[in-house]
Amino acid sequence: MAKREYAFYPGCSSQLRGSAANYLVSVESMCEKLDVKMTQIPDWNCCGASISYAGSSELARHVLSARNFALSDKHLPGQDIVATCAACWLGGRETIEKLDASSQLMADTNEALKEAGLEYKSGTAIRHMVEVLVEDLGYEELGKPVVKPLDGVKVAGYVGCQTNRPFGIAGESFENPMYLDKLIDTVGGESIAKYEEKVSCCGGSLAFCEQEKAEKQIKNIVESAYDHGADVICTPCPLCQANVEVYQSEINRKQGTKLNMPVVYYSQLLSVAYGGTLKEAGLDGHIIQPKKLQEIAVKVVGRR
Amino acid sequence: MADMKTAAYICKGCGIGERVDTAQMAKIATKEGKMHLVREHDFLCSAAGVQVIRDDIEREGATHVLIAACSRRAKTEAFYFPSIALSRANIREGVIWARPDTEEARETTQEMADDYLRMGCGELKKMKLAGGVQDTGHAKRLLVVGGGVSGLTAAAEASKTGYQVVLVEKAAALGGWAAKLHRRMPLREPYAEPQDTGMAELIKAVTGDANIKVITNAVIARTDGAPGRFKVDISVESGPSLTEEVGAIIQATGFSTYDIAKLPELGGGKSPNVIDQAELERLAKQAAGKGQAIVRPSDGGEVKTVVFVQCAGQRDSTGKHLAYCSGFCCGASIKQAMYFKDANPAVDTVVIYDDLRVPGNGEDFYRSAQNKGVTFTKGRIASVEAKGDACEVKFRDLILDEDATIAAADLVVLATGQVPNSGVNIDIPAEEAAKMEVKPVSILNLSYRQGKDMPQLAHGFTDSHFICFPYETRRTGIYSAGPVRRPMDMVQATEDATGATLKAIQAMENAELGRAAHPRSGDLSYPIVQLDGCTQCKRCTVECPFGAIDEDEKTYPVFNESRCRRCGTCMGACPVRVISFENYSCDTVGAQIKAVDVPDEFSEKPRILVLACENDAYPAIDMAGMQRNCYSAFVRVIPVRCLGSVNTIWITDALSAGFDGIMMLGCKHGDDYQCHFVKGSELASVRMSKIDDTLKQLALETERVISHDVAITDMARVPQLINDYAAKINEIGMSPLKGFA
Amino acid sequence: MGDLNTQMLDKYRNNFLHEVEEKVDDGHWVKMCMQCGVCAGSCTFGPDWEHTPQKIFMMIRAGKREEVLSSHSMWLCTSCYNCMVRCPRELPITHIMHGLASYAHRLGLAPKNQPTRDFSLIFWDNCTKTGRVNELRMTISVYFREGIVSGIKKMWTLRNVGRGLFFAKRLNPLELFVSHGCKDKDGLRRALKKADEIEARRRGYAVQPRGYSS
Amino acid sequence: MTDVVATNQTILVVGGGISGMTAAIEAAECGKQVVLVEKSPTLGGRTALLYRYFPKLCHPTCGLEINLRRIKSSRNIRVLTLAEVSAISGKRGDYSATIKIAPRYVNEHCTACGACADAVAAEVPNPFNYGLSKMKAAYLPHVMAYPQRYVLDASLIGTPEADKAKASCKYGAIDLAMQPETIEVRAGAVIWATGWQPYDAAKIQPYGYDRFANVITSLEFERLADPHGPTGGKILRPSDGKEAKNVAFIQCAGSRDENHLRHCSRICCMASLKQTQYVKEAWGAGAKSTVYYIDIRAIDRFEDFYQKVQNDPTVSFLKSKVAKVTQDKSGDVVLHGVDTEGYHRYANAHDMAVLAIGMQPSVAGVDIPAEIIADSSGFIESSAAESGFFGAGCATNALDVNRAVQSSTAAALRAIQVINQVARAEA
Repeated sequence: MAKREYAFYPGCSSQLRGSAANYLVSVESMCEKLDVKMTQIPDWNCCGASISYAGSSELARHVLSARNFALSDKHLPGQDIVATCAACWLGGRETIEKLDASSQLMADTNEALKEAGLEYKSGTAIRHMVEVLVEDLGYEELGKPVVKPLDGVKVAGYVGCQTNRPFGIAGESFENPMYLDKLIDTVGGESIAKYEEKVSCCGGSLAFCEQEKAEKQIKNIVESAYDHGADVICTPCPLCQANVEVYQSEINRKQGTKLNMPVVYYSQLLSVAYGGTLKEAGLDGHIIQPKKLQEIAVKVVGRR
Repeated sequence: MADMKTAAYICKGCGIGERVDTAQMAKIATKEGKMHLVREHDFLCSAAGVQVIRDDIEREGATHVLIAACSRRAKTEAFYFPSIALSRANIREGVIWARPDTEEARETTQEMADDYLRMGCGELKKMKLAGGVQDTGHAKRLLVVGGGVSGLTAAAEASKTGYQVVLVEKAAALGGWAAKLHRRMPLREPYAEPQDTGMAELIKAVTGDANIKVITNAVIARTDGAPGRFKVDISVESGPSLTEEVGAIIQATGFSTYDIAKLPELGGGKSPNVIDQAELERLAKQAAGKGQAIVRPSDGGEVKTVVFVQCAGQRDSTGKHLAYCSGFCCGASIKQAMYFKDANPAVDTVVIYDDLRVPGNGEDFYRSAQNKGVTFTKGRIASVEAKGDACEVKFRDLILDEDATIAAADLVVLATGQVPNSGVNIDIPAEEAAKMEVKPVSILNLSYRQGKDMPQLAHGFTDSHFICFPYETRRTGIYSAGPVRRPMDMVQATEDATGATLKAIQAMENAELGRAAHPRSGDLSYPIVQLDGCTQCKRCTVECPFGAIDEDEKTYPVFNESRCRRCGTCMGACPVRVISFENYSCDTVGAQIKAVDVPDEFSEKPRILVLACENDAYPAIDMAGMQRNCYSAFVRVIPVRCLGSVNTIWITDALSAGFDGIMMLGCKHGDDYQCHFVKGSELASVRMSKIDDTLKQLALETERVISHDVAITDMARVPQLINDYAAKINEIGMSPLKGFA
Repeated sequence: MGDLNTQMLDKYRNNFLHEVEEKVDDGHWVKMCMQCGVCAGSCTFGPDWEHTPQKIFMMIRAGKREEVLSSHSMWLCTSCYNCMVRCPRELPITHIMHGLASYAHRLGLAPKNQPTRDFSLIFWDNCTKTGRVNELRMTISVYFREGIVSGIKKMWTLRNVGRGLFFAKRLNPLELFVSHGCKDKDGLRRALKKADEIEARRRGYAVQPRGYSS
Repeated sequence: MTDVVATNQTILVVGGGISGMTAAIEAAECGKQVVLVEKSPTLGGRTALLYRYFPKLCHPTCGLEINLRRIKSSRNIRVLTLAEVSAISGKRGDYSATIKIAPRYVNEHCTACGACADAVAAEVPNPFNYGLSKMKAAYLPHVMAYPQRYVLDASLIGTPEADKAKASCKYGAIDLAMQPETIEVRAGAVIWATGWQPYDAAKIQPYGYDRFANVITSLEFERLADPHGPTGGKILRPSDGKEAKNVAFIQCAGSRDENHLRHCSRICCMASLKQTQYVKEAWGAGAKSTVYYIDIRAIDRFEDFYQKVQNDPTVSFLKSKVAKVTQDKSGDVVLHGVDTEGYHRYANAHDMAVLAIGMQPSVAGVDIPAEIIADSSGFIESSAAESGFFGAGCATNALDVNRAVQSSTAAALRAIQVINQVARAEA
């Protein structure tokens, strides 16, 4: 019997061999160490993300989220839903907010859901993995399982947008949220207090369609990390991770820069610090290798 | 008067005892000062010390007391002896704190202390106990001129406070503009909806109040007298005129709307569908009465689009229209747009503004209007042109940065401003006034020598110039309230009228006790004139900043004490020195000047007289001492009520007494004047501009007399000015007049 | 429309504003803007915008229907939500931008080949086919949206990225043939179809043919 | 024991800023008995901490001098400093207020000679400079402080420093054993002139007040310009003491904002216009002020001042709510946003940015008597009918000094009406 149980909504990118597959892996090993049990919502569907607005309608997007909620209620009653993807979490939060605010929208949503033989009753809570860590467990408890403190690893905590705005993590500010830095410090790493690009946007899904514009953003995000002597950038968002890591080579190609800044998830930091292997920490899932972390991961520590 | 018994007390506390020889000072007080009683004390402001003084007053019958201790600004509560004449010699802030505690400074510091003691003794012997004006008026009724929301409020509040009121209204009905409104802006949370004006209730309350005598269709034919004893002739249209005795007056004569015919470029006077806010209120009221929607004036057609033009003929820097902002119009247009939206959301209402000015909770009213679908456009109007029954509004859209047109507005509402009904501008010379095409009609018809109406401050408003003292007009006992004194909305007018009512009541109470009003509140001294010496030169009557002095048929000055603010400008103006106050006169100051021990020309110890305004300059010098900003030991400072009270005789006295230089330190004058008596420092500067001739006659350098504007914050600058001047005097050398006195 | 006179007459009339209020998600917020411009300064791709959000709101009030709906601007929203959290009037600006874009597309007024629009459609189509996103297919269809040639070019330039992801086990060639997906994808598609009908009913416009509504 | 003679014909005025002082003085000069309660050690309130007033650019202490003289010469006003109303009971015409008086550790024997300050070495942050400087822990709040009596900071008590202070006083004015006392004061009417406080600038996150030293509030800027301020009146920026010649003024910092204060604070536009003139006064033609605004609310005759400043070549205006502030390596603050007149994006570097900080009532968050009705911003909107409570000045609304004084004068009359009713009833 695990200490804590949650209904898990991994989202599309975290699926096997998805662009954030290593995120999932690291989250799983991290949760294991923290004695947190995550049960995937059976037959969950895509949240629609923020980008689907042209083809869809507001209602259709609510229907997508509501279906997941309904399934969660049905199969994992009473459990908070945990999302690891910023967009999934945000979309879910918005659906809950809007439906609670409008009985009309709620009725319409359920009228549609009926077609799938489901019903959504309000009262669902959807949380981001980070909320579970800092609110339910707390930094102190997160520090306990650390067996390999990330000594001498300088980490730029890149929060980005959607875990930060418009909802954000309770008690954090939009302009200067501290939770990533606190997480980094908790596992013995060195956070960068004055990381200017902490909350700027990487271009999000527009990296696909407005690549040049996104690359401008990404360049700043990476260069600012270099300016502060970071070894690695750490983020809570799969899209941020993918964009900032993947496009560095493109930027180098076009602009002759030599960007080579690894980008990892907070869950990977924790996983490594908790003694996770390369594989467990998903450190084998990078285009730009986070060497310092990998070294720590392979390092054998004596029993304590 | 009863024979004088003088007593001098020298405090040794706060280091005075260590820094100067108080025993020597005591000797001087007895020998030179001729004080009947002289005492030193270690801690004079202590209960014990004060008791010593009290005992001397009671047992020894001391009538005149000199306290040589700290500044007159300190320990005022401890040294409170209302039954005697009191003088303070400033030994602490003015001497030991203003001087370095060094051996070489010791001698000059002692001389400073000795002189201040001499000066105190000199002044004291010339002082009388101010008794307060006898038999000034006792009228406790309040005259309110104007029956709009301001006037009605003033009347109602005065009555609530227990005072009788005479309310005079020019029109046949009470209520003014406010009563003509359909609705008013909201007063309360959630500040979202226009609300009833409440004027009907207010009018009912006033007309039904036994304490309030309402006279409509009436104007003021003549106002005579002073606070506590105004005699007011009221001429009533088709009726016998009557005379009322009142103690104070509130002028709440409100405003007129700016004539839209002066705004042809905005369609003013060109189309019945271009109207001002007042006209829209009338239409709205009329429509509501019929239970109909507001229709297009030209043809009674349906109104589909309304454009509100803000700042019409206002905030105009060209000088063609009103330069100021009337403040209420943004809120009013918002309210009026709601008239349409509330009746029919389909009506388009566009407010074209430059800066939308809805302070405080007005922001919520703005939000509410947006929520109702009123749209706001930041733009600058180019023209409004009638095209048949529709109006074409051309403007620059400042956000979209392009010229734009509203092709067919059914109604265009011009937010024109408030023009104060302030009567005659007494500062315009008669001959110029005669040339004006519209001759303003006086409102108060004051019999004052200085003009029929209240002095105007700017743009015709009779506002106070003071930020801290918004009610302090230049006509004691007459207060203006509401839009006549500053553009304002109903809420502010109500608040303003209530405040003005207090000031009026205060003026009546002061008058009865013969007490001065602000800024010398409670002062019981008043100007006394020796008419036998008077040359009828009229300087006092011309120069009095408060119009307190009239002239009789022989052009002798007639003082109206309860109009007087005790600044002493008349005293300063008088060439024959026949005007004085019991405790402040040419003699009290002259005696101080003469008391100073002026060393001979070989001593290398010049003497500089500083005449410092007690309101700003003297406190600045005082605080310089508190901060130990030292200055030359050669100065002798005499506080004056206002530079306006400085009589040139003091200058000549000082010069002939062998003073080497004279500094006059007073408040800033000009547009942003800071003189608490409005004109005092200005008049002083005019007088001093003439002093040069006198100096030349005496074969003296013009630098021997200088003046500076000083602010109360100049505690670092004033010592600098003094030291620089001391250096200057050193340069030009000692006065050749030494030793002749 | 098109008739210049009616257009002239509509200037600064609230017709378009009313239209937006009725038809656009969160459109009823547009009237609350006070033109402070904080959104304009907060936008990630702001420098690339022809019209800032606050300006678009002003254009709506000014009745500039064509200009607004054919604007590229809304399509540059990265959903960073900066504007939304800073707006002193709490306008859900991000949602309004999405709503306007969606509405423009629905009316066929959105710019042709608007990249974000195309991507958005591809994404929706992709994720609603099986209920989950097929990243590989989606990417490919994005790159090939302007035809084979440009598609191949793009693929070629990005080949290293692809290879990298492949070796990082974050890209699965098999996805070309087998997709992740919901078991009950039909139920989901029925629900979405229904949602479209309701939406159309509420907003009073025609249901448009979609992949899943066949 | 502080003895206060008060009856149900006394007017209790809570707050000794310009509003409270005005209400007290005006009532007293109508012959009424007044008890004036101020929680700090001196009268004067916020205006005493302003360098100049708009639109005349005259000095607030000038009016303060007159008001203090009126108080000193009036026998009808009893002033209690370091005092707060902790409870109040009763009804219109007959209230009883419980007043807590904090120890000053200096009694009425004090002559303000300053010996204790000379004797004490310990320093504390100077609240009268908003903590921008330090002052001796035995202090006279400021040179115009009234009562003109020193204060010992509570932190001194029990330390050898306190004994030094005591030893230094020849007049037995220092009483280290002084305890907090509670007194009951009767009153027929109560005027709440509790004033305002600046909105917490750190909450306006995009402007980085809590992150960048060179982002300050308009109140702090007043102190920088004031000769008695922390820099002796030199406009130097906090981070490195560099001369701040290029200053940005950010309007609506907290005001007109659903995320912060819903209301418009009214004074901020004029305050910034005024402060541009401080910059000019300091640096002449070399000065550069930029005002970032939404609407310039220079109401009524203030428009004259606005036009004057508009014609000042050292001042420019930008219609834009600044989106965010960053700091560059040189320590300059960089303002990011869009000029909404037309469409001009900017990233402007300035030596310093001044937040025209919003006004909120001091009572915000504090329990106020149920008789008082406050609006959503916490301003006193009105009192229940048949109440003897009256709001005055900025406790009732965001007001400039002039309007605050009008409001207080009106409040004084309303209080007098109650007193006169009581008097008539008892006559």
